[in-house]
Amino acid sequence: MTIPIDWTVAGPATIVLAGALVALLVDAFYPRRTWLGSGLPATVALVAAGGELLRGDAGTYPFAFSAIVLAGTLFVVVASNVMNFENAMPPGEYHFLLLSAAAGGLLMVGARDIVTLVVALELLSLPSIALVGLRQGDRVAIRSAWTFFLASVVSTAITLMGVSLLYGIAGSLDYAKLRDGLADPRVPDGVVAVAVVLTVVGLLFKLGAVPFHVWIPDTYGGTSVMVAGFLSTVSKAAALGALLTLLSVALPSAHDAWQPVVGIVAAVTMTIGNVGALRQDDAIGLLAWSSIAQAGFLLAPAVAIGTSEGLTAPVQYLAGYALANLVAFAALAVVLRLRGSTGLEELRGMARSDPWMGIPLVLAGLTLAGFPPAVIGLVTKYVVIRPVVDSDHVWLAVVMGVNVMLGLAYYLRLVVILCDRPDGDPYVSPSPPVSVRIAKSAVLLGAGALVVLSAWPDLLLTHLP
Amino acid sequence: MSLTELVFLVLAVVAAGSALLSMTSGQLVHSALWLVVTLGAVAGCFVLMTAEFVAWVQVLVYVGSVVVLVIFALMLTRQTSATTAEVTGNRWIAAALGVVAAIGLGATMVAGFRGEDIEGRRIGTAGSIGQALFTDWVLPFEILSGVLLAALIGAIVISRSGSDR
Amino acid sequence: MPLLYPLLLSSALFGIGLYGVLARRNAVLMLLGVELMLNAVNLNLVAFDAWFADQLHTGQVLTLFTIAIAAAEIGLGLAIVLALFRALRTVDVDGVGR
Amino acid sequence: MRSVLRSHWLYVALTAVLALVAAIWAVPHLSEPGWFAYAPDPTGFTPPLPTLSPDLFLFPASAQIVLLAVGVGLLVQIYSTAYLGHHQRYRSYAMVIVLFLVAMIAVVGTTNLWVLLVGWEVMGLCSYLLIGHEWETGEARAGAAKAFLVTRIADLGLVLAILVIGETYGTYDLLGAQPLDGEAKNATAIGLLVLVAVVGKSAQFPLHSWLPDAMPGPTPITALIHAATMVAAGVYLAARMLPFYADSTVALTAMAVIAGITMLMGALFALVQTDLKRALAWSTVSQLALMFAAVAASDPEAGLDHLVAHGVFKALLFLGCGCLMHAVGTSALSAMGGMRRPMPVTFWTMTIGFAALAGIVPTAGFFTKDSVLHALESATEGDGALAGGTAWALFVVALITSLVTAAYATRLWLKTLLGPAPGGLDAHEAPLAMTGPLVVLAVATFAVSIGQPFHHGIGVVSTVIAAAGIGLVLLMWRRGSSLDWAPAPLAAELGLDRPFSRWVPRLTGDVASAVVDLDRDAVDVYPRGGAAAAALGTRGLALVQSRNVQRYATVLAAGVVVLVVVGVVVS
Repeated sequence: MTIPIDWTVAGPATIVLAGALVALLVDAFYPRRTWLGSGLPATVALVAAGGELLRGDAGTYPFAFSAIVLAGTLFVVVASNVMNFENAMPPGEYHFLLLSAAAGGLLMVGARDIVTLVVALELLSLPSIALVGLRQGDRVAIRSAWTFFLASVVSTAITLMGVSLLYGIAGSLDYAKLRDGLADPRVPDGVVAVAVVLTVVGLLFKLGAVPFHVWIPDTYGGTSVMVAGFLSTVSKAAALGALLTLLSVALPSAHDAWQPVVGIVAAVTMTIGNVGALRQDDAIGLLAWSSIAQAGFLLAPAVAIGTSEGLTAPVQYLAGYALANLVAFAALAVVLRLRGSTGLEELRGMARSDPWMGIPLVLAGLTLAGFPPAVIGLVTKYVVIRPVVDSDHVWLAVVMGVNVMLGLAYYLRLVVILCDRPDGDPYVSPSPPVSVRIAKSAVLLGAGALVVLSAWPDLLLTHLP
Repeated sequence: MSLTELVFLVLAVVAAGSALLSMTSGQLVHSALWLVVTLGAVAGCFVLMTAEFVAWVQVLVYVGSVVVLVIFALMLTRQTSATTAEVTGNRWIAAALGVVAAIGLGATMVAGFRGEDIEGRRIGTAGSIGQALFTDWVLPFEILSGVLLAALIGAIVISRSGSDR
Repeated sequence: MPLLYPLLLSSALFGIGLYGVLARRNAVLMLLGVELMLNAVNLNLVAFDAWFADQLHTGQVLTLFTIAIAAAEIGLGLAIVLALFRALRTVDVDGVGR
Repeated sequence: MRSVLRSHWLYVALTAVLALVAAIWAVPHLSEPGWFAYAPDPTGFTPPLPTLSPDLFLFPASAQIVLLAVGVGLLVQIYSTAYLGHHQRYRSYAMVIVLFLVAMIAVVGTTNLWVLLVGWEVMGLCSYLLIGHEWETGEARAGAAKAFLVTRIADLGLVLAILVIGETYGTYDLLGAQPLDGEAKNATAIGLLVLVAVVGKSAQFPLHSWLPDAMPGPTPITALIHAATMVAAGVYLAARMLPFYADSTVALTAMAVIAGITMLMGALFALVQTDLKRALAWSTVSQLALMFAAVAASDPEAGLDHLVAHGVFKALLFLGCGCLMHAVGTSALSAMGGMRRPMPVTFWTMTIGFAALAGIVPTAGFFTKDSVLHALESATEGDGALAGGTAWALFVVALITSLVTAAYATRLWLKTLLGPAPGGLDAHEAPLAMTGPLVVLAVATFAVSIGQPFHHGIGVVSTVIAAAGIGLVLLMWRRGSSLDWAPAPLAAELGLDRPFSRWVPRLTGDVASAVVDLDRDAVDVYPRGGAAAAALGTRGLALVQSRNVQRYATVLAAGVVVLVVVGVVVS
């Protein structure tokens, strides 16, 4: 018996990995090592992978996550142009690592056995760690990389321990056989619970759920803004896709063991993330904590995974969250480049003084808060709360409601600061170089998409599984 | 008790003991060397469970390269100032967590797999593993090559600080 | 041979490794703790594989992958530790936090 | 284009268009028969989200409130052109008023509970922005934040109430969820949750303390928020949802108790204030409690009638207060007096307003207050779900409140408009844009009484009570009393504000900082506690580090242990 390679999964990932290699080689041998020299092949590879993905069965569950991973990476690649002035940032290696991580994300989402999942998880993790510490000679960056690295390898080791126990219980690591093996295990339920919880740990770590969140504020604060954007969206998308597939395909019979754990983790995650964000006075720090809180919202519908809504709700929430978050991070990257700081005081009045960057930020903030006029944020909040209510987890729904309110407090603070009257001399933007314009256009496109989705939420809700 | 069991128990005691020494020793290089003993003993355990190929890989990769790399790193990062203690103030809570983890896992193992026996079939020849690796597990194997390449490039670019750019 | 022998050894190694990660002051030795934890996993995998006499050799194959992953991790980890050392002149985790 | 944008009249025109559209929509509904118990076709209602369709639908009672809101809103907008037109942030102020009105229409006009929630929240946000309009002053910032926090706590009640209604009736549509007679389910739960929501929004005891502190906001806004719209939305919601909990004695009794406490407390506080605006705010709290009493007595129609009448005359009083402030530069009672000659329009219109507040024939305040009192009296006969004793107590408290109300209305009238003018005061009449709305509202104060029911017995009793209150104060005035009473507990507003001003902000701040610190430092408490006290010293300090990877890994490992325990125990 052999396990054939599923090319609908492996195809796009192969293209992305090939693109990564081309980007690296072009950078190594092209005489003038410019940002575009490696960025262009990376873009082409991502678009081609998207085409390959569309040739497959569109509308399936892994398809949605793969599409989000590809689109998110493409956005990051385009917006990363804003870093082209940094001599400490090697473009070839940057694009290579970014695309490798994206390939890892694609494979994680499509994995149908835990061996592939574990290896793909590493293909996502190791390049991400290297990306965090990539800016050469930067102490903060390397320290962030060290934090991220150690937390990551410890959680990997814990996950592998769980995997080995699952193997011992079921005799196989294939999802379908695991499902049968766990349906009527020879071992006590407690043993299954230990195995399942330990296995889920690594994915919860990538998702940034409490108590695996401790690395996030330091890491996001220490790395380049767009890398933080990548970690908070693409990496989370891949982890969420893999987690939901694992729970729904391989572990539904161990439902009793993971459901309360997932519920508690989701509730605590969103609460701690929100409360932490209340005290931040830097926009990046605020988004870092808020991304922890959002991970809680992404995770919460998993308690209702038996229903179809429990599976689709996180995808729809993720799509809205990823778009808004990327817009916010990219706009902040531009702000950081032009003004040298992302402190909240620096942003005061930006919606008036620099509307092309300020208003997308306002939109992103409103979407993340789920506050009209960014209807898409509100709708997706409702979408994730509904399956939780329907599956009789009213306590969790109440916690979610409270957290929507908590979230309003700091997102609206950001919005109010942005819309305030700028104090001092109005900031005059110098005529920005082309690279910044490219990044700005990405931000505006993303903001436009948010507006369109707000006017017509069905566009998102009906086109995702 | 058969000879295999006896040898396994001896190896297990050696592995656990040297692991403990490795994690508590005050001398950094001693720690690395104790780890070699642990890894070698674990390789011996693999052989006793008839997983010969894995045992060889363990010896080659770990003892042959990883530990050498670690010792190099220890030498390179040797600090001029005398370090006060080789363990941090965190050690009591760390010890508590380690004991909880070991006992918890041990209890899980006992609860789940008590009274089972490993038959002595030969399972781990190079041929059969190679067969499995290149027919059933090609995809993860290929992904692994990507992981190694990415880690390599990452390691290079991170360690190449303040050079030509 | 009882299945429990390797499993209990694995539990002990995992606990010791966890202690090492959480307690060692030297960053390189924290990495060694992680290696111990991974070895504990490997013992489990091989033991279960031998117990099942798995036709797909899942356990041993994953063990090989784990060894490779561990090698990749330690390569990247040591690079980070060296860069840290160059930047901060210390590999003391307390010092790194400063 | 810029000059058009800068022009104040653009915003007035915008508001006027909004008001016109609302009027065209609402006026035909006024004469429709029936009230909230309008029985629609029960089929075809599905859970409305995620379409978020507005599902606009007006009942006669809601049509009245829509008209009240847009009418007062338009007058306030006109008034503001003169009052606040030169303020540098006038534009944002005017736009927020428009947004506020739209949100109010959404709350009153929709049958979709989620749209109602959105409107409710937007109103909360707008009131926060408007109260904090002059954010240069710390008072305004604090008042705005307090209003936001307190109403936010209460909003949780509404969210939960909506969820419970959705769970109980299977739809989030008010029409679809209309319980048939005697089939209300989960009545007590829904009733209590609605009560939490409206108590916060309408500043009832014990969440009353934000409303008087919201007074640093511009006076026209105070008129809009504290008379016509936001606080009224609470009463409207309580009345609108009454069918859901009309059977629940517990919920109605709780509402009656709260209303009783609040009406007397607010009236007494209003009696001793030295600041006109703050006195009017407490008076609003007291009057809203009267409306809640009507709802609790199962006669929401009386409550809503009084809501409309009160909206008109209280807006009149607040806007008049603005004219006085315009003239004397402060809202302190001590700075006012002798306004009849210099400010005739303000004087006469405000006199009508105070008369309505005191409940003098033939102002609207008299008729609608009598309706409320009549409703309370009927409730003592055991008509509603209230127990007879509770209803009697409520009725008596309401009568005492009318006495106190008449007294403080007279006192305010005497102190602000009559009496000796303080020295050096050069008062002059406000511009037409400000006095015009006053006249319109004064006329409306009489116009609203047209068609109001008249109850003979109660009418006589209440007139006697009002006359007693007025006479008492007039007598003391004649005797030369300064009318400044300040018994210490009343002046300090019974210290009820303390939990909010001290504990709540501190608690929130502490929790937030504690969580952040937890990740950085708190784990260090264990090693430090474990080490012997002598060894602490320098090493202990060295351990108090942030960004320590090992601490992070420890948190991670400990978290895994906890999760595994949870998983094993639960499964």
